[in-house]
Amino acid sequence: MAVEIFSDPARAVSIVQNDSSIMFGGFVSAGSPSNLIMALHNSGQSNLTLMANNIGLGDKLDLLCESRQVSKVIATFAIRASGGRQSNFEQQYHKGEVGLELVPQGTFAERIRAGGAGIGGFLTPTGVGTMVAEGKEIMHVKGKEYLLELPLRADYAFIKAYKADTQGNLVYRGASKNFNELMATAADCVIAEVEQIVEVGSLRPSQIHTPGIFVDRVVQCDPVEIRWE
Amino acid sequence: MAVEIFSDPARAVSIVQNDSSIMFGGFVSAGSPSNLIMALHNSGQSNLTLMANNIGLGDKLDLLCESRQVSKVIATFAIRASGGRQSNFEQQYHKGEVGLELVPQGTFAERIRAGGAGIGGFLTPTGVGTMVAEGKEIMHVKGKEYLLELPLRADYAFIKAYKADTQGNLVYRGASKNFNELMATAADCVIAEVEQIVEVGSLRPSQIHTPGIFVDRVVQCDPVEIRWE
Amino acid sequence: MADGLSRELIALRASRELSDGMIVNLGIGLPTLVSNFIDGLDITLQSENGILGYGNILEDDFEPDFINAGGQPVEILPGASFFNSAESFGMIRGGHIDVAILGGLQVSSIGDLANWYVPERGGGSIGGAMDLAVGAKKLIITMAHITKDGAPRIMNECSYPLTAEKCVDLIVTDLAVIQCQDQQLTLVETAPGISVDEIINLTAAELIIDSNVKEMSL
Amino acid sequence: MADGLSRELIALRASRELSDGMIVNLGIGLPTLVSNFIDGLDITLQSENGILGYGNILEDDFEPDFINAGGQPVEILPGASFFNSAESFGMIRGGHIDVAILGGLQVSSIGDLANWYVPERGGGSIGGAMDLAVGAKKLIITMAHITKDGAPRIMNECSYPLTAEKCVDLIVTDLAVIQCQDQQLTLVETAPGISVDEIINLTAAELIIDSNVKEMSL
Repeated sequence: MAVEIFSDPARAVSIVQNDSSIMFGGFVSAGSPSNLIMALHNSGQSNLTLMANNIGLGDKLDLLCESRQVSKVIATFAIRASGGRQSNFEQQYHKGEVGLELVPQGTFAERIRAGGAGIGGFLTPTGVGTMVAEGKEIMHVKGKEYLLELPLRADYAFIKAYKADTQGNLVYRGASKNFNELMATAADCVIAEVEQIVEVGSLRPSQIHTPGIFVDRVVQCDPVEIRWE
Repeated sequence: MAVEIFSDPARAVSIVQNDSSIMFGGFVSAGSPSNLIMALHNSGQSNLTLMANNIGLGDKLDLLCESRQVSKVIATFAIRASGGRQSNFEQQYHKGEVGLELVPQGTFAERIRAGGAGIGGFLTPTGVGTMVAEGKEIMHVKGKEYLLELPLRADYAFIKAYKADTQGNLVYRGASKNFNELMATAADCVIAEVEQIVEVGSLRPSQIHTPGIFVDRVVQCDPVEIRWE
Repeated sequence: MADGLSRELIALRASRELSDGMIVNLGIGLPTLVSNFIDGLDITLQSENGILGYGNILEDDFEPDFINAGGQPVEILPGASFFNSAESFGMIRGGHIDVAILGGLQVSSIGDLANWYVPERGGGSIGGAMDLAVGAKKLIITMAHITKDGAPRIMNECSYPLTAEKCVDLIVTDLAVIQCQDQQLTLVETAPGISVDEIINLTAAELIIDSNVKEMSL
Repeated sequence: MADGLSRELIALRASRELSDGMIVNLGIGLPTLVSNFIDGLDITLQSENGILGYGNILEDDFEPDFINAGGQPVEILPGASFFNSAESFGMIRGGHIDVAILGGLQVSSIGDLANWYVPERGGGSIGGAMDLAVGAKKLIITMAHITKDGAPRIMNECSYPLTAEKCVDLIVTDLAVIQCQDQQLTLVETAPGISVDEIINLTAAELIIDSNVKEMSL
């Protein structure tokens, strides 16, 4: 299961089929795999289920909605309560053209971690007594009420790291670990966009954030300028 | 909640009372807070509940049993199936003088993590159909059988790191993260033994393993030579 | 009736709840302004996207990987650390955050919070709000006391979908500071020029008037 | 009857199940010896105490923080990484380990494993065995075919407390290699000088004899 190194994001994402579920790392601008998203946009694959922290105006992921590649989104931020110009996703959502599962951010992170760690479910106090509890099992432990939340996995994870070595070991910069580090464990095929690829041994073992065994494909790309609107 | 820096392990552990529950990081020789254990041994506090990966012949923790300070142990390794000389813990256990809760290692790690992360319980396939399942709730999710395991917390955590800065940020070396990094989140009072204390700012933010907000007391000690028998 | 506090003054009043050694999470919007008023305090700011120990919002330089949960570039202070979202919410849900200051849409008489969904607009997102409301040791809500249409936001029961039940400890509005303890609301401070009766009239929940109720000192 | 395989030869035979690219966890005791036979293979060794990518056991230097789960000091190879025990068992339970090789006390006809507790001695510890048995994609058990008293260790039902149910994929003993698939045991290889009948006699479970059963090539 050696990692495959690519120089072209289009080649790296060419295995993605229609009807796939895909996790996207990143939190707004931090650690967003923008080159991979653009390559998927160009590939034209459709009926995709996206899992990402945020999809909004200015997010590259919204381009996938513009081109009608998306059937469902699982996210923590997707619809704004404030007015103003709507994202493509929002427009399609309000017309009932795409599905949405809105998840509290901590629960989203924990579900992905559970999916990667063989945990069959977990109890969280988050969401008790809210719309998020609908349809979920409520459990009482030591007098406290919890929701049973289930793991999340996907066919693919698109993630962004700062550096990779040639065995696929990854190091993140700043606040870009966010969902990238978790999603790397929770998909059947993990594709990482990185700014630099270095020789094995040049990353210190105690510095490695994602061990290479989790990563299937690595592609070196110059970062895309991104700002949130 | 600024961290307190001590130069003497005896002072650092002097807050521990009789009847306390204490987590001890370390896996055999790696990351064992030996100076803190010796200080606790000398303190004479008793009726303690210990939570640690291993307690066996040659482990410093076994000294706490020798001096009859221990009423219960929660561990993954405590009783050897092979013959030979017995630890103090084993002798007392076989006579019914100390209690033991034996936990699968992955479940032990996950229970401590849950205790620190506000997770009320989790479902694991580990232990299904074994003695470990006795008295536990069995849950079925998507046709698979799981045990509901509950979080672990303690009054104190004794941990060992390589370096601390003066804000209590910790860095571990090699395979010494093991339970140290988890226990740092799961006790009311966390006492860290470290080999070096450095100025704030000299540890890179992306290198820090345990943020200082988890740590209450830091003491610099020369490491104790330890080998497993 | 006099004007209520500006957003800045609401943030200033909220900042008075903070003290040395606290670990604090500031929500998006008004709560972010609180960071303008904590100079000189030894406070560690946590941002749920995975930073502990950030400082000022940076206006000029934009480094995409060094942002807070609102997407704003922030200064990284000595002693800061970075972590993933599961670790970040482990901190939050696990009770390691002393104070969270969030914006609010409605607060009920027993401290229920609604702050994520506006039914009239059919929109809203959860983000980290539900976890922060449940996990922070103390939850302070900053908001306008009434809606633009003049309807009270503090009411017997929230009409908007909840963020969390019985989670609010303190409400700081443009008109008042209201404590929420033991599922009761107590008016403890009034904004300059605002009377107790005005506040009672603009609040749709029973309000105990603290015997020491006083005007805010700003 | 001829002598069965030595511990080293059991380890050698088990090593033949490994191939390039695999991520492998070797249990304490006999399985550790497997690492002597993987030179030239591109295999990544995981140790549940938090190392991925270790190499030889080091006889001389003892660095307390650089040990495997058996407490032995190990060489750290280029590309190695370290992680905590929750992450390590996330890897294991999450299906990221291709092969685990563990010692065994008993294996049942449907692949149940008992390897942690010896009732006669009133002792045993679980360690990582239960998680590895449940989590590894393929589980290979190495053990003596019979006890010192001559009793079979492969039997219809384990008499010792279980480590995990229906988890074993392959058993390598001093006498035989037995596949465990679809809750059936199939004898696929015999040790040099050991007959199929001898193995049947020393096995207390129904054994299908593979049509291609052959002597191990060591």
